[in-house]
Amino acid sequence: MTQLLSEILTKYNYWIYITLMMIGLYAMIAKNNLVKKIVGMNIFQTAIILFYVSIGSKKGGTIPIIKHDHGAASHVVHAAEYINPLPHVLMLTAIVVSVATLGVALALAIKIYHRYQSLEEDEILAQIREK
Amino acid sequence: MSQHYPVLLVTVPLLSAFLISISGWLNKRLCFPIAVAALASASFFSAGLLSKVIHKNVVLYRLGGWAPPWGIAYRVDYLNGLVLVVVSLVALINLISTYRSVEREFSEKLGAFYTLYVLFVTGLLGITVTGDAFNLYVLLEIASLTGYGLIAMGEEDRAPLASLNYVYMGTIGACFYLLGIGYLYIVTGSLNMADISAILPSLYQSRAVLSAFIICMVGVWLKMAFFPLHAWLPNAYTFAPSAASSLIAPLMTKVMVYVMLRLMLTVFTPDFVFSAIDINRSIVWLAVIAISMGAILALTARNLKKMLTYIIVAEVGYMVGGAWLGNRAGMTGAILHLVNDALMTLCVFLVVGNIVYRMKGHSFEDLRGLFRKMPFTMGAFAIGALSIIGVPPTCGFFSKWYLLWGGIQAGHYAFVAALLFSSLVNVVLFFRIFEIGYYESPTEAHGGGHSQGSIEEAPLSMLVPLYLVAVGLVVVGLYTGAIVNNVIRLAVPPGIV
Amino acid sequence: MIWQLDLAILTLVVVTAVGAIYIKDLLGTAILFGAYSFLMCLLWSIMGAVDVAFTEASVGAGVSTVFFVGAVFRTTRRTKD
Amino acid sequence: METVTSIKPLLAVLVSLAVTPILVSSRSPNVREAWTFVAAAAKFAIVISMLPVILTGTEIVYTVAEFLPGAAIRFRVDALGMLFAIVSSSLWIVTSAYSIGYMRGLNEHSQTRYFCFFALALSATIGVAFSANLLTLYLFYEMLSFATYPLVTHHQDQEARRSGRKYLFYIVGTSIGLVLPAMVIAYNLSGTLEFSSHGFLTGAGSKPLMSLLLILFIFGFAKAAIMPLHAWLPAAMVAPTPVSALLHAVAVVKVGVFSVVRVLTGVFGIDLLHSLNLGPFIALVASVTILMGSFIALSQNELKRLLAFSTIAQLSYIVLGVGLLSPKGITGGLIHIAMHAFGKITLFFCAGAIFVATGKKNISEMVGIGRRMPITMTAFFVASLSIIGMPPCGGFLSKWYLALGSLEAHQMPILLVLLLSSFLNAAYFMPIVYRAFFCGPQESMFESGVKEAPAFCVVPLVITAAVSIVLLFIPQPFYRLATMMVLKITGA
Amino acid sequence: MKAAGLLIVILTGGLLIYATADFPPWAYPQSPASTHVSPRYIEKSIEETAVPNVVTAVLADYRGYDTMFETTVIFAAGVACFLLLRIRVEEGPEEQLFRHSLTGMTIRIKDGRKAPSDLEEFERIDAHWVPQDLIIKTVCRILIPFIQLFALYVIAFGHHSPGGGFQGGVILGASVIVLAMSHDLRSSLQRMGEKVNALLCAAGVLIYAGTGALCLAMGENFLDYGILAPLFRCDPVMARSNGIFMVEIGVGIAVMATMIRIYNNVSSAGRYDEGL
Repeated sequence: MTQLLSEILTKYNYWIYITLMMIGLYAMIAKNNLVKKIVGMNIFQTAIILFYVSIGSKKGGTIPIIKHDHGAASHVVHAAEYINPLPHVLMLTAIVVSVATLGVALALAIKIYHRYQSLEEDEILAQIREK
Repeated sequence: MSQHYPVLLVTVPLLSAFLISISGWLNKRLCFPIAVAALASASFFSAGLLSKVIHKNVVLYRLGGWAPPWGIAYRVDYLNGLVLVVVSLVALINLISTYRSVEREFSEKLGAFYTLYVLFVTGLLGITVTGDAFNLYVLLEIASLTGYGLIAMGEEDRAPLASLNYVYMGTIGACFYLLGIGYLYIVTGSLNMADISAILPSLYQSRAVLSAFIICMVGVWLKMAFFPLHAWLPNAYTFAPSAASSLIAPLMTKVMVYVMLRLMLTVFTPDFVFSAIDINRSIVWLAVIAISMGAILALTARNLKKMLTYIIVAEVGYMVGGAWLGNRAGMTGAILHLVNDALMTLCVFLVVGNIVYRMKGHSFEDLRGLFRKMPFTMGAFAIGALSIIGVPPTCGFFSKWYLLWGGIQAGHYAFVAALLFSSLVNVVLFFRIFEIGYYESPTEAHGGGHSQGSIEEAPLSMLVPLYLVAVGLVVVGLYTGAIVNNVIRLAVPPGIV
Repeated sequence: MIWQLDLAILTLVVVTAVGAIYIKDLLGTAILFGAYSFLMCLLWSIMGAVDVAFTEASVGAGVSTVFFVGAVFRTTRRTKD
Repeated sequence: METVTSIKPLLAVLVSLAVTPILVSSRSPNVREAWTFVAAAAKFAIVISMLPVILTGTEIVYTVAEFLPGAAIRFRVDALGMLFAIVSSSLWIVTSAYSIGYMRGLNEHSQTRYFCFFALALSATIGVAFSANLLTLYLFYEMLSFATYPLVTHHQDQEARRSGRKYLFYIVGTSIGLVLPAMVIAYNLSGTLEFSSHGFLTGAGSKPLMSLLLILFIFGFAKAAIMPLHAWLPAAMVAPTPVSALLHAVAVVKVGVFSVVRVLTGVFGIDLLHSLNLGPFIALVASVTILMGSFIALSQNELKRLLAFSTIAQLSYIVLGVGLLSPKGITGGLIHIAMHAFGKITLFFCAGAIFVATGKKNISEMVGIGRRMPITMTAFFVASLSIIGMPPCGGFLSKWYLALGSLEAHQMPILLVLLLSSFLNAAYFMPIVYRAFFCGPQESMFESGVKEAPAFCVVPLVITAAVSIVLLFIPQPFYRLATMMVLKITGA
Repeated sequence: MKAAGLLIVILTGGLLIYATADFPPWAYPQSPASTHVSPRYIEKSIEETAVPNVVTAVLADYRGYDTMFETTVIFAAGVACFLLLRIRVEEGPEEQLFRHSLTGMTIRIKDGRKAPSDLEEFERIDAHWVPQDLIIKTVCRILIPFIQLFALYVIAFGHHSPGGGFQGGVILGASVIVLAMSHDLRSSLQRMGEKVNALLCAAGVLIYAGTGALCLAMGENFLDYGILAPLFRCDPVMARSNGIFMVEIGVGIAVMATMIRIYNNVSSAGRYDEGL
């Protein structure tokens, strides 16, 4: 029991990211409204970003900006003192990708709305079938 | 100079895309020549790379001068050298062939269209050439994002919705891939493919590695439309403008198959995929279902383009199944089919492009009497169709041969049966098209104004590239031995027998 | 790191996410999504990912929300689910 | 076995392929047909020029591309291939002349397409004849299937559409569904597809597996029209008569039979079939087809359909001959390829000539036609004698050897089958001839006076009928080639 | 659909939870992720690139190639939005609203009739937005320069503190978006027209890729800024730092222009007429 509890506590960030990801995934699959799906998509993406950021964190580490004095760059830096910067870099990319996808998706949603006067997938499909 | 080929291959089209974008605002007439020059040089570089790989060895390139795994590295070996040549050539031929239809459909936004076109190709080339798992993701997103834009520009009303569905599924796919890479990163601490595969063997029993593998695979399958994750593909490709569908349909799924092979062969290594975890037979069963369902769904289509998209779904099943058979013949077949299918799909989609250019439609009704109206286009279509059916000496036969051989060697007779079934269904599908074009005469409503029996062939600028591809199908078929011996044989790791 | 604060934010993140999915007004969805992004950004800055948090604050909570509002403005606020 | 490398086999295949662009582009029918003749003559010349080399026992080999070890696109001209190639290339010349008469006589549409695909089909036929391995054979076999589709469905009407479907269903369905897997299995077992004089499957697998392969191959080559996969042949009779004549009496069906013979001799080998005791099975299948085909032919009224069923029966003679697994039987089967070809093509030419001259298709409407078209009907009589197997025609020779073979193999039932079948042949051919000539003037359905079909139609059929007679007395080079082949595969 | 969705979600979630059990504990300093590749970045970044903010160093140098494509993604999104939405309309929407600035009276012009656009006291207003918002307008007008200044600072100081091209670019873009929201789209378009914006998009990424190509032209690998030392008249390590700065400027321009571009297209549905 205590083992389970510690398992839950030491990895709670991971549980939260799974929860968020599932919320996003559910919204993308089950929701009917196109914009809601787009929101779900973004939640899904941020959940993965949360996951990566969680990988990067390090007990006893501080933010990855090296303390330094001008001209005395030679002093030794210990990796254990700083948080792992690599996932942060990757996630900057991921955030940018997500906003790019968002832009395109919204543009598509607007285009669809102009054609069908609706954002509900079932109504649109019904209109298509009627034709 | 030649040591910079790997990066030039990607950055020349990239820079050209920006130039196209600028010239789209300043002088539209320059867009097309720049695009042609960019893709022609990409083809040149990829051919140079392949010959370098064949004559010397694997080509490595350090971007920014940083050694992997700290920096990003490009790695060209037999497998991606081949795929690079295919991608760049297909894109170039399609670009030239669709010049006129693009002019007609996108006269207003020529610059934007060609920018996305070249960026899409850049993305695919980058995916193929890179040796870094995360870099692959970024380029995947470039290819996808430009693909969404290109697909949604179809003249039909349904294109945006189809594209938006593609956005959803594509994003899930890419995110799954990203997540899988994250899992690998958490257990190995590296993003470089070669580095990961060096660290992995001690972790084969880890659940995280297994999950990473499954998640990556699901992501890649989503992107390549492996049944039952194919739902986005038929509509997206059907309603896309013809210039875009004949670019995306041959390339996107094939490059994703390449990614799957790369993950299986390089990142996770055959030891893990075929020995440490025992799932390959069940995956081949999935492929059997994919092939059969693709074939059956194609039978239900009442529209030429849609029918072809379902055939793509079945063909993806071929390649996945072949790769997962776990023997040399199957793997060879999968790689060979990747090349062949790109060419075959290009051929038939170019034909669809020509038909749409003249007939303004691609439903079965529009095909009536087409053999009389467009005999040359339909001649090329016949060659493409025979190749998809798998008739020698077209290339489709030889890859099917390897797949069948692999299936028999592995004792997976359901896969063999599925391949034969799908070939037979393809015969039915294509001869149904031929019958419509051959026996039925166009109705008054459609033929309106044209005297019956007059030839209305597509312009020469569309026919010449089409015939280049059609003849290429036969030539590639005849040179199968050379391709397999000099490239594919060496691309399959020695661990697979 | 103060774990109470951490926990509170994590809970709120989930709440806003669920809210954004379930609220029956797309403008509300957009705003809740902005709140969600901002909470995310807080979470990341707690974890020391300052650059990511900065980006998320400007991109996720800022521009993305504006895009959402713009899109909703150009289409419709109404939704069935 | 000596071999020489020469590009001639490839040229023989390509020469008809090469003229298709000219055919497509030429606007004048005369130019087009002249080119057809040139191609046909060139092809025949190339084939014949190889004959002396072959007769010395040398084989000609040419490799186009090798795609797997043991599986290449390769030509190898041996006695059997030569025999078949001579038959089909010589008959192409005759048929070209006949086609011109027939197509112009009926003023058919799309003649350019017709001649193009005809040339393509001939390329494929020669390709099958000269193929050195299963892969090449399969390649040209499929090419032939698709090249003949537009010929079969030439009329482009609903009936043609139905027949075309049936044709494809049987031919392509079996080749992809049965031959292709059989080929891959054979390759997987032995690592080669190259025909060899004693087969390459010896010792490669168990008897059930071998039997399965045999069944897949025999029924897979559905062009051989072995029952129950024969239904496409009568359906394909909707094609213009020259097509039926060359393709369905000679090229297509003979390609099917040729493929079966090749597989039996070059893939399995006579010895293996002997040791597995599979000969009787082949003979049984063939005998059933022979008898059933003949019986059904009795009940036909449309002349071309009757000929089609007759063809189905006659084809199985060839398979039967090989199935006897005795030297004499095989000789008889191989010679029958040539004998039947000349006989049957004459019959088809006659049917076509009757149709061109009178528009009649049914036997019941042909009472008294012998007086109106005496030359045609005389040729018909000669050819039917050949098919029945009576002297003075070539058919006698092949049936004689078949009978000897069945005695040699101690298979009395086969001899009975042969006799019964000959009787049935006579029973469906002779009434036609009888009623054509011997009927009272009042019974005759035609006005008096001789009115033959155009010369382009009549001359070819006279030539082929004459050849049918000549072949009994001068069976060379066919007999020589057949015995060479038998010597090679039996080692006797 | 809902049940299927739930099922898929549960299955996927189950798989993820299953995998999590094998993860190292959260924030465990000895985990492979913290010990394999990343230490080098932390320990060497100052030495090798003279950039204290490790994230910036990795972003723009060690993995600068990724970042170039990331900028390209943004650029592609901008082009895609333009391609999808932009429609050129000769005349404006069916009805246009004009406000008489002295009286606050609003008039409506329908069906393309002659608009009083040449009269000074009439100003065009959006059809959906009627109230006069003097306070917001004024506040924003005062704020915008500061926002832009801050954005420039973020770009320039990305080497030493959180921030960099992306964040700065987004903020810069946001300042224009704020202008468009507080006034209207037309006034922001007056300051940055469509063509200028599009050219800036391309120019930004071109700066990035061009820097890489420059390194290539000078004989080193792509994006190997060290070779640029003679150009900057400094040692290779500082050249890396300067190279990163150049690249960040490119990113900033591209991101700014693209954000504005997407906003313009989305908020006006491609008509570039009436925005949010």
